[in-house]
Amino acid sequence: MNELEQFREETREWIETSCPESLRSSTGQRSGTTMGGRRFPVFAEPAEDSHLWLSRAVERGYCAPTWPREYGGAGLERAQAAVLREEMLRLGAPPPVVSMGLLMFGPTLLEFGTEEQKQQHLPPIARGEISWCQGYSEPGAGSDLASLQTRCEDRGDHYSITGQKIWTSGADVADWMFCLVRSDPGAPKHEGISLILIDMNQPGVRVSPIKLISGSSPFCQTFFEEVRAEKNALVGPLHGGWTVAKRLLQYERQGISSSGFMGPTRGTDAPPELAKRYCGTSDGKVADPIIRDRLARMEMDQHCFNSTVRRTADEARAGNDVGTASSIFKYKASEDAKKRGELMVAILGTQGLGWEGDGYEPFEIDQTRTWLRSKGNSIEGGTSEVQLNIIAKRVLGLPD
Amino acid sequence: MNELEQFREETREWIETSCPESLRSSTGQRSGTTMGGRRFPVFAEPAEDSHLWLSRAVERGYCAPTWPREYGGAGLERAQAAVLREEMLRLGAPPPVVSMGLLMFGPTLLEFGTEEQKQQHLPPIARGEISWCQGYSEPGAGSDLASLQTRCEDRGDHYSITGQKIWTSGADVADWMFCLVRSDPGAPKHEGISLILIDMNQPGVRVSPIKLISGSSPFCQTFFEEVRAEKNALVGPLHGGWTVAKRLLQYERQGISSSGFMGPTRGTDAPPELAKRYCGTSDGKVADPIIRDRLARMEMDQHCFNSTVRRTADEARAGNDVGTASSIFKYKASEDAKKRGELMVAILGTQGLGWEGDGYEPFEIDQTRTWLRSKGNSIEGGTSEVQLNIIAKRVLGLPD
Amino acid sequence: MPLVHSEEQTLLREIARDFISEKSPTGELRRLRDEPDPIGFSKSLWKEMAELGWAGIPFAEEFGGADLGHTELGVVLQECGRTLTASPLLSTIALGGTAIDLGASEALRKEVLTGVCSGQRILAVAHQEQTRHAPYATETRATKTPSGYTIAGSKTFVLDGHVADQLLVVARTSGSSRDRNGLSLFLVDAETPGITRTRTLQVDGRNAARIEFRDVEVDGQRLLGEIDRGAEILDPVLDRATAGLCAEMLGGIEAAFEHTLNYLKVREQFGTVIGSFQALKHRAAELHVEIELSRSIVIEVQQAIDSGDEAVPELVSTAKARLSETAFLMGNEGVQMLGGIGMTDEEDIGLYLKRFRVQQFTFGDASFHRDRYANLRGY
Amino acid sequence: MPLVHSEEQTLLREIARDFISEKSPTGELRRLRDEPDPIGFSKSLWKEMAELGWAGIPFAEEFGGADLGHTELGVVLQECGRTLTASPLLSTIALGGTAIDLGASEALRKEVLTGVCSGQRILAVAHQEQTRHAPYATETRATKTPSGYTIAGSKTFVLDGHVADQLLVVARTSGSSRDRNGLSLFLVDAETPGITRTRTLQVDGRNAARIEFRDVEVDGQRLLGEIDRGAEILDPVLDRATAGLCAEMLGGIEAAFEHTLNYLKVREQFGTVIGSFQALKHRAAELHVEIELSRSIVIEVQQAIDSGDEAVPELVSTAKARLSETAFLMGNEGVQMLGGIGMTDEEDIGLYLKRFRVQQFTFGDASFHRDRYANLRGY
Repeated sequence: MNELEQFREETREWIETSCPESLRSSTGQRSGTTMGGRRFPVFAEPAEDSHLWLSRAVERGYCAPTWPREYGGAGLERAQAAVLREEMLRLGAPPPVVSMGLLMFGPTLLEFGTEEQKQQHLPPIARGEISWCQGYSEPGAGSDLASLQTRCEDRGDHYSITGQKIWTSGADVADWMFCLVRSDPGAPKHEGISLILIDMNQPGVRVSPIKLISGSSPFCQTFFEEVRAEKNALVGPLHGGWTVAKRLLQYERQGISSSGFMGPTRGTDAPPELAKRYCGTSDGKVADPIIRDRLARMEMDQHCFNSTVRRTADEARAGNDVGTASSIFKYKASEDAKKRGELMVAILGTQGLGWEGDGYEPFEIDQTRTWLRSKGNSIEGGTSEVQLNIIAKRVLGLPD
Repeated sequence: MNELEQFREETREWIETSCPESLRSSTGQRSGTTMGGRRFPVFAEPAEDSHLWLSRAVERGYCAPTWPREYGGAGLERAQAAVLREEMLRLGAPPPVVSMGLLMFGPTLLEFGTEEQKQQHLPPIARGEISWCQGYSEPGAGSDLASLQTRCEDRGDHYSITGQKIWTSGADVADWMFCLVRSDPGAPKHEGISLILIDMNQPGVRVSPIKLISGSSPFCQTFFEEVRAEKNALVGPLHGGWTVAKRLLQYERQGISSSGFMGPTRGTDAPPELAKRYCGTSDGKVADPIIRDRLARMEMDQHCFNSTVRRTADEARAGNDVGTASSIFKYKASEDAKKRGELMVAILGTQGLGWEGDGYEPFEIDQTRTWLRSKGNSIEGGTSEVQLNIIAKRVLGLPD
Repeated sequence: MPLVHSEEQTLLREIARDFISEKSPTGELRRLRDEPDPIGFSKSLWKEMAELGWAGIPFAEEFGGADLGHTELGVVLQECGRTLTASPLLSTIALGGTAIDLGASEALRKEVLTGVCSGQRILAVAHQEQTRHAPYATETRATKTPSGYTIAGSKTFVLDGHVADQLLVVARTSGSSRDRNGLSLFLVDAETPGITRTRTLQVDGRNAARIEFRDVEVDGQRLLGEIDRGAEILDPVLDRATAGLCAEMLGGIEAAFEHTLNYLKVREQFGTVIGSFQALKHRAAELHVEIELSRSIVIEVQQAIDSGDEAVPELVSTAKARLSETAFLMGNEGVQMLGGIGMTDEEDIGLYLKRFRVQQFTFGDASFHRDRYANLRGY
Repeated sequence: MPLVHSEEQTLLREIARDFISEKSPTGELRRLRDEPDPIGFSKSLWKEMAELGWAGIPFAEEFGGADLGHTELGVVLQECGRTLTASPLLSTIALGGTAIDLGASEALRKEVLTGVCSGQRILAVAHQEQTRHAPYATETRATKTPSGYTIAGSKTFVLDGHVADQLLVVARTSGSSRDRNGLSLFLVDAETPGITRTRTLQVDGRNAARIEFRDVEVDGQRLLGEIDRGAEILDPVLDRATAGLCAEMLGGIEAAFEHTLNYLKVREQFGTVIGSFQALKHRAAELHVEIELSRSIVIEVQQAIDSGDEAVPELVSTAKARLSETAFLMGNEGVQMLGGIGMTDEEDIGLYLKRFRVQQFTFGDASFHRDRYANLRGY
């Protein structure tokens, strides 16, 4: 047995003994996961088991498997981290914590942060103690992110931030924000931007959730009035935040596409089973041949997408350039998720038209809301149009 | 009975007695039509009947029903012309002559030409004696038509033209060309263009057919070297040809979309019958449910398209603005034709893969070639992209 | 007949647009949804609409109707569609009233339609039983009794069924599920013992009911048309209602498109309005083309109904398939083009997206109608 | 296994690309098409390919093969696909040779595969009988005789059937048309009395044959595998050949895309290269995404075959459906983006469009494979 296989065995055993049965699910659906942070929102019950699982994972640094041990990680090789992911998936163990700190901010800080910043911020992320939100978009600066207007003024011993952010996911429960600000209003638009870290628990910060068409409010609008940040709260150089910001966006796209927008693919709530239940069967086949064709198309597309994520990782490991793969994933994952959402409600027929109350199963309501929520997938984290622009420019070399 | 109904009766009777049986076809497929002109190519046999039908139509001015009588037309009202068209369609009578002179050049000359030009050119068109071709595109000027480079120099008593044109449909059999030339190389690109009429039967004109992917050569490349045109051969003002040219393009798009790209919709070669023949049936339905779904979609789309052509004509008659309808028709007709072509060969299966020779029915070969030819529909006469640009700008008012 | 509205129809459209935009802008739907209104539409608005004569558009003057056609009904529905106005026009006029008009005895017509035209009486047609539109898939049974029939079974997706005064129930009197023959239509008072109605709250803020019939007794006089031959009424009723729905969809599509187009012209990104980006321009132009085709088939199908054209079933399926596809495209492109703001509840485009989905699945989606069209055309 | 080519496979690709681009650019296909070549591919090129060891890639060394896998065969086919190289790789190696390798006795394998590996022997598999791919829809019958079988029936779309030295014939020995059971595979010399072959000329310049079998006698030793259980060989053979075809398609798609992209970068209109127009950029980017997905599934399916993965049938259908859709998109977008020039015979894009269509319909189109996939997945 080679080292990796041995690692796999150990990991499997550890998961078996560490992840409470109650959290495990064969459908691949996340449950029991927490976002971490002081306000510690837990997505699903039982909360105690979720915290238990988290604490056991923290012990081993398995929330941030590839981060160095000194920052709370496990210092795993990429190949080992992949094994850990695979085994957790196989055993139906949810990620102990899912957070922007882990997916986006941490990797960026590892690359661009000072030693002091890493020491201060990474371990609490890896322990799920502090949660982060992303202060990028503004009402007037959506796809054209660099046109942001939130001001950052140097007040000698600190910075003062005034302005507003929108689409800040989890701002209502986050402890800190990594925030793009305009530090030099006179400079060309890409050259006057800084990335600054803001403690959300201070006067002058106001957060207001935004209600979406799906009825949920995963995003907020955030208002800053003379909000304070220390001088050591800049990541990367002053006015040089755009480079850091772009790197962070890459991690975001990767995070979005690797977590994906997909629901269960096996089990009784898998689309083929639903189609049989809601459309009926004929000779054991889904009775509606058009729905059946769309189903097969969706399953195949999903398979090819997953294979491409795998292949890209393998190519990267083999040293090949996979530069803008994240744009490809972000684009395709969100477009596929929208198609999937459409197909699911189409399968449900008029049972897929419910909003709440009598007459619909909770599962049916959930599908309808998931369908609505999926429409945002191709907007948040960089619209599909922006991804296509990036691919055309960076991969295909087409001129502006 | 009102006047129009009486006209319908008379017209029907005239068609019955005038159009030879041999030319009539219930499938709606054109046969026996001629392009007209000195070289008089006849599309189908028997040629004598085709000429007979032409001469009878000419007698009444029915090749150009709405043109004034003094120019060889019949002076019909629009409503009467519509009745004539409907009755010919109903009785399966082909148009006696189909030519660019009738569809595009004539209407433009009626609008922009001098009395002398109309007298000279319109009657021979209406009699099918002289055929015209269109000298617009150049190798470097496709969608960007106005970047054309063919030079036109004033030599005192005449103009001299040097340059090359491409995609000149029927240039190898045409008697005359209406041609866009650059008369003022120093002016801004839209302001140095003239529309000039060129006799194709003179030294310095060389025509070379272009072989298409479908194997046919409906277009030519045309070379001019010091070719002569009289001073009275300009349509519209010198250097003011762009306005005339755009109007002509509208007639072209109308002609393309009203003639359509469609094949038979009824009879044994209608797509549903073919699908039954090539895919088999089950309970009387086309056995392949996906093909059947595509078929219904295509038939419905075609119906909606035809209704829109009708509605637009009705709106125009009612005095409503239908400005850029021709771009809508051109775009949709060509996109639909491509889909139709794809569906037809899909129905034929591996019998739709033949090029020539043994193993395929002539009808099958014909479908394959029609499929290939249809790919050009969204390129010729203004690409689909150009039509969408026009719609976005002129109809929707979206800025450049 | 020319495919344009007559002067009278154009006038009706103008009146309707003025009235609807004043009395029932999209905010009215939000109010009904958010309060939430117990009924789901405004009875006072419906009263005003009836006073304008809209409740009686296709019915005879002797019942208080305007003796106009489905083209006129379509004109009004299209305007209602623009602002997503909730009203019983579909349930009570296009469906229920039309069923009475086509199938009921003279006495019954007088009794019911008079109340309908005055806006006093709400009707609902209870036909669907499964998760999708399938007009003949009926297992609700009506069993003969000495004085009439006993109805037992359950219905779903009964538009306005929760507030209807009377229900038109499609029940099986012979044959087996999915047979076209053996269906019968009954007019049943909604308060008859044995009927249980559950209002559902839909994604579009509208509502449809689930209705249980537990041995519900109905008088033999309340049979519409002939026994076992209810499909002969149901088919044309569904065709007319579907055509009406298509007009409503067209109104919504037009309004959503105008709204989106306007956003493209004012929203700036990268130093210019986003409507100047060619990729968005082309997509907007494609939408425009699809909408133009939708306009044609909507007016064509309404005129065909009014002139008694035998091609009505084919035309209805053509219209519903096209409008469903166009609404789908419009809803999705609308949200995407509006970007983040399009995802918020406060933006109207989401209301259109939701209403479009319900419309797509009402009376059969595009796929259903392509199948039906192919059947009608003999393949 | 990582979804990347090994160093050896990458080396093979480089060798193949150099060889193919020198010996068989697209002009070679034009030459074969326009002369026209009586066979449709170059025998001398095939000889050279065999000398490079390509004819024996997946076969054992004892027969002169390279004992490599379908991944390596895919690498070579992909390179051939780039320039639309016509060769018997599909007919003789992926189909015929594989059938012999999987189904024949040791003696027969030796006899046939030795000739195959040396490039001397051309094989063809005669399975299709109708207008579309339907592996079990077989009405050609093989009837038992004292010494063997008599085959009667007709086949169509037999790739390279007109020049094959030996034919692998799928015939029914029991059961009725469309039954998977009851098929048997026979190896028949092409010159056997009773066989009539008609070469067809396809739109892609390639050729397939129609073959009539009029009481063709075949020795009992020439049965592959067990009687009535031919599908057990036919299925994996078709899977392998389909996977190989997908690799060839990928090569063509890649080449057509590069060609189109290059045109977008040089063709000027309205004072700028057309590749700067956003609508075209987005369409090109979408194509790129589809091609990336195609790349993944092609290497995955080849590796799955070589590692004996039980998911091969599902993966093959996934690959063929995807590659068919991507090829369709690429062919159409390629012609449209090249505009007028793309419609001319002298431009290569038309050759790709034509080859793509044949490839789409070979071994089942996307619709066929979605149906098959759903069957395999139990819905």
